[in-house]
Amino acid sequence: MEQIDGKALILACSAIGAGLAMIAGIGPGIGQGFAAGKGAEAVGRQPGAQSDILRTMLLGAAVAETTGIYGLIVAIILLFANPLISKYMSLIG
Amino acid sequence: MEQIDGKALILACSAIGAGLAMIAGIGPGIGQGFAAGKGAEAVGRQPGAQSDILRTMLLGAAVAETTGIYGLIVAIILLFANPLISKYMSLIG
Amino acid sequence: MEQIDGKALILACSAIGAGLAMIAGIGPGIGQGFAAGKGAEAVGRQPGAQSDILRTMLLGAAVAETTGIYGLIVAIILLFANPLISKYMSLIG
Amino acid sequence: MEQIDGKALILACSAIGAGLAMIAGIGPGIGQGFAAGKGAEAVGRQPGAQSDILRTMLLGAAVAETTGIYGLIVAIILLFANPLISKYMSLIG
Amino acid sequence: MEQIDGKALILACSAIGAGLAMIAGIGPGIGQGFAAGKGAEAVGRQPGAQSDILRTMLLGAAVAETTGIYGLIVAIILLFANPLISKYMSLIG
Amino acid sequence: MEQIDGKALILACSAIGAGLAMIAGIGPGIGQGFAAGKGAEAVGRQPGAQSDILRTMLLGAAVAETTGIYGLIVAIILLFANPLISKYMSLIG
Amino acid sequence: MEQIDGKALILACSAIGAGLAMIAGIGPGIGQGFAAGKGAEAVGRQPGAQSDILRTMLLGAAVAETTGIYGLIVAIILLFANPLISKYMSLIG
Amino acid sequence: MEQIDGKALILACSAIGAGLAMIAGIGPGIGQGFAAGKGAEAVGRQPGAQSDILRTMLLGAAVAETTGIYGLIVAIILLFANPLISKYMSLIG
Amino acid sequence: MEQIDGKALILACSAIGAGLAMIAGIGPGIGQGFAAGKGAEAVGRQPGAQSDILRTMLLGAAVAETTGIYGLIVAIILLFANPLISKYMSLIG
Amino acid sequence: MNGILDLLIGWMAHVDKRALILAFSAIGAGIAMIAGIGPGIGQGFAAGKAAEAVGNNPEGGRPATIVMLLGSAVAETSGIFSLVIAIIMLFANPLVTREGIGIVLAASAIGAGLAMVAGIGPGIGQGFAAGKSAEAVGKRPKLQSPIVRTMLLGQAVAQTTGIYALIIALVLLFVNVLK
Ligand code: NA
Ligand code: NA
Ligand code: NA
Ligand code: NA
Ligand code: NA
Ligand code: NA
Ligand code: NA
Ligand code: NA
Ligand code: NA
Ligand code: NA
Repeated sequence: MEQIDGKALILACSAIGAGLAMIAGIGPGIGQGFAAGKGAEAVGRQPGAQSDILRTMLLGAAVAETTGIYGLIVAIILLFANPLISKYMSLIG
Repeated sequence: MEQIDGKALILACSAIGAGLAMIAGIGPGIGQGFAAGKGAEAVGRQPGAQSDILRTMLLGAAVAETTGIYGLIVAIILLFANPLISKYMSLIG
Repeated sequence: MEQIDGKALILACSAIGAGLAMIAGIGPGIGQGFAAGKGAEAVGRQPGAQSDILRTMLLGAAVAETTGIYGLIVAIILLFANPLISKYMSLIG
Repeated sequence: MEQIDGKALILACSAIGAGLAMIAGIGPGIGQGFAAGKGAEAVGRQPGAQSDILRTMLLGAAVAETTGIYGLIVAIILLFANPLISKYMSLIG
Repeated sequence: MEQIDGKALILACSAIGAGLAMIAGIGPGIGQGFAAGKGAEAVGRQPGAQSDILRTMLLGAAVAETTGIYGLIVAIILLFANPLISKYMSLIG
Repeated sequence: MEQIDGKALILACSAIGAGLAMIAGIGPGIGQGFAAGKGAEAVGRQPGAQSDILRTMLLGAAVAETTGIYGLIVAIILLFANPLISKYMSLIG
Repeated sequence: MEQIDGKALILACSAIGAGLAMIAGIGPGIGQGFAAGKGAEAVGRQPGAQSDILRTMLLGAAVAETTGIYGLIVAIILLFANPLISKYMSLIG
Repeated sequence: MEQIDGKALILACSAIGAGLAMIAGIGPGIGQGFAAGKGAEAVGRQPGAQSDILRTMLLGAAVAETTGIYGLIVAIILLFANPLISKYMSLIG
Repeated sequence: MEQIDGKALILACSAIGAGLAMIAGIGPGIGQGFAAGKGAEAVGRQPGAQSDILRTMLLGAAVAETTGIYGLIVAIILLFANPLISKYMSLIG
Repeated sequence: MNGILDLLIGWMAHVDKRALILAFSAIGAGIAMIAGIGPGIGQGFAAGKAAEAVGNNPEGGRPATIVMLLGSAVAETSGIFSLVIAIIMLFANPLVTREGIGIVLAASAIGAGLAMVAGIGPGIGQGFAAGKSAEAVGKRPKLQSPIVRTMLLGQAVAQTTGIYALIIALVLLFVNVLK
């Protein structure tokens, strides 16, 4: 009779960990949306400064994206290159 | 008598992981809504700059969408191309 | 005596995953409400620009809806076309 | 534990899933309240534009309601027309 | 030593589901409070428009209440007219 | 018959811990996005001060990134240099 | 047959505790980002006061960092100098 | 589960409790960052009042730190002077 | 499965409850930080009213502290004067 | 035995019913306190607006401060409700002595705590109302009574979901509906 083994538990919890890591994406979503709104407002007021405004908005948004990317990277590591299951396999020989 | 096995546990936790990943969508929803509000305000003030305002708003909103998309991609991977169960099947041979 | 099997665990966790995915709806709710408020304010100030304001508000709100829809789609997949249980049935043959 | 069967587990987790889905209601509550406040402010400033302001506020609030409705629908499906338990009954024959 | 049976698990999870559903009430509380604040501010600015301001504020607040009511209804269903336990009793005959 | 052992539990919970740590990324995402928006606004108003504004925005954003980095570091430690499993291996000899 | 023991449970829960502690980092991320945005705005308005503005912004941001550091310290203690497992080892002698 | 004793369960849950307590740090992080931003803005406007502004900002930030400290203290108690395990040891004599 | 010691379970869950209670501290942290920021702004504008501003800010902040104190009190009760374990001991005689 | 479900649920069958209820009551009490986030944010907002009002208009400062305190008192209710529910669970636990199934009663304690978290909303919202009213009264002290009346009306509306939550929590604790 097959039972749940350690390998399955690690991989199952990796699915949950990957999902949790994606929650970081709330932050850039809110922040960049704020930047979009302020950018639109600024462009409406000073259409002549549009390129400067856009450049600043996009530069700032790129900076705000990083922690969302970190979360994505951790999720991808858990899903595709799971070091925890490798560690476990080496431990149980 | 059938029991819960490792495959079932991984797939079950993948359902939870997929649900968690979608929570990232809170961010773009708030942020883009903010952009929509500021865009509407700006258009009301400077109807002449409407196309510039809309372009900025939509560009910024596209940037703000990314982490929501990341969450969706991780959920789709967990649901349709689950690499964790593949890994498990290869491990248990 | 009947026991819990893998199929039941996957379907049970799919119910939780579906519920979690809906939480994404917090975002569009806040964001679109913000847009509604700013839209109402703008219409009050420039009744003449009402159609432009409304169009911008609704366009922005449509953009802000997407991640809520993503969550709904993932929930519907988990409830009605669950690929995880299909995968499991094919694995256990 | 011996007496818990798969049907019970699915129905039990459906109760939790239904509860989680309702949390989406935070969003429309905040957003529509914001719209109410801005609407009241706008009506105070331009009583003459009251009907335009109210129409915009209510239109925007209706848009903001959707994800709360999605959550309610998922909860009602889990409570009253649970497709997961149907699936399980068909799988275990 | 007490046994956990299927009914008990469903009822226990219904209690938790009911509690989770109430969390939706955060939204209307924040939103309507915002409306109250903006309403008070507006009354302070234009005492003459008080009845219009109050009517708008209360109309908007009523709209913002709905998702809180949805959560309450789901909780009441889980506590007082639990369809999941009915389903279970009919399934186990 | 293989069962879940202590090593597997530690590594499985490390996956969840890594996911939780990434949630810190919500903060820098929101904060830096706010900075991006205010920066874009400021550049629109005073294009001549663009370099000063950008420098301040980026300096402040760098400061705001730190706790997101802390979360990433803790996740990486849990995934790649897990001191908890090392401790366990030394304890169980 | 090896099973889960108390040492493993403590170390596993320490991984989760370390992840939870990092969530504190949301706060400084949001707060310092706000400071960055207001700082950029202020520098744009009064470039002559740049050094005073920057000093105030950085001093305030340093104060705002502390609770993120507390979370990091608690996580590091749980990961590298776990007093709970030491206590357990001394108790079970 | 047979080998987990009460002592281990208490210490394991203390690790989780300590992590949860640190989450309080979100608050001071946001609040003090807001103070830093408003302080920087105020210093930019009235450089002459810098010392008064800074004193007010730091006094207010000190007040805002307290609940973060409370969380840290509870975590430290759980980690280093755990009264729950002491209670348990005295109960089981 | 061996009987889990009820005393240990109560004390273990008390550790988690104490940690959860501290999360309340998010609120005073944000609120008092807001007060600190507005206070600093006000002092910068009207240095002559500094003592009045400070008094109001501190009075309001004291009011805002209470729920953080409530959380701390509940945590301290759970940690040091646990009425739940006393109740249990009296119940099991 | 199913190992993983024993780990998640099954152990509850191997614990004394009263211990399970009291243990989950500890968690429920902790969860209930999280509602305190709301008044903390809201009252802090009110404090900031009142401090601003005092600086802007010395004549309106005193009435603004009084309005801030009145509005903040209303905003405190969610925190008090949660504290009361937590204290009931800790010191006068009605679940532990009730006839019923152990895990259902234990889960009721957690459900009650979760429901109280709704109090975050009224706490923030009513505090916001307090702050805006303090600001308005600071600007126009003569309009204090219509402003305060509007504030209290709005705060009453914002209270409802907190009341709903309190009712559900009390039902879970005191009414044996889950049989
Ligand atoms: Na970033
Ligand atoms: Na993005
Ligand atoms: Na979107
Ligand atoms: Na919507
Ligand atoms: Na609504
Ligand atoms: Na930082
Ligand atoms: Na701090
Ligand atoms: Na404080
Ligand atoms: Na308070
Ligand atoms: Na209400």
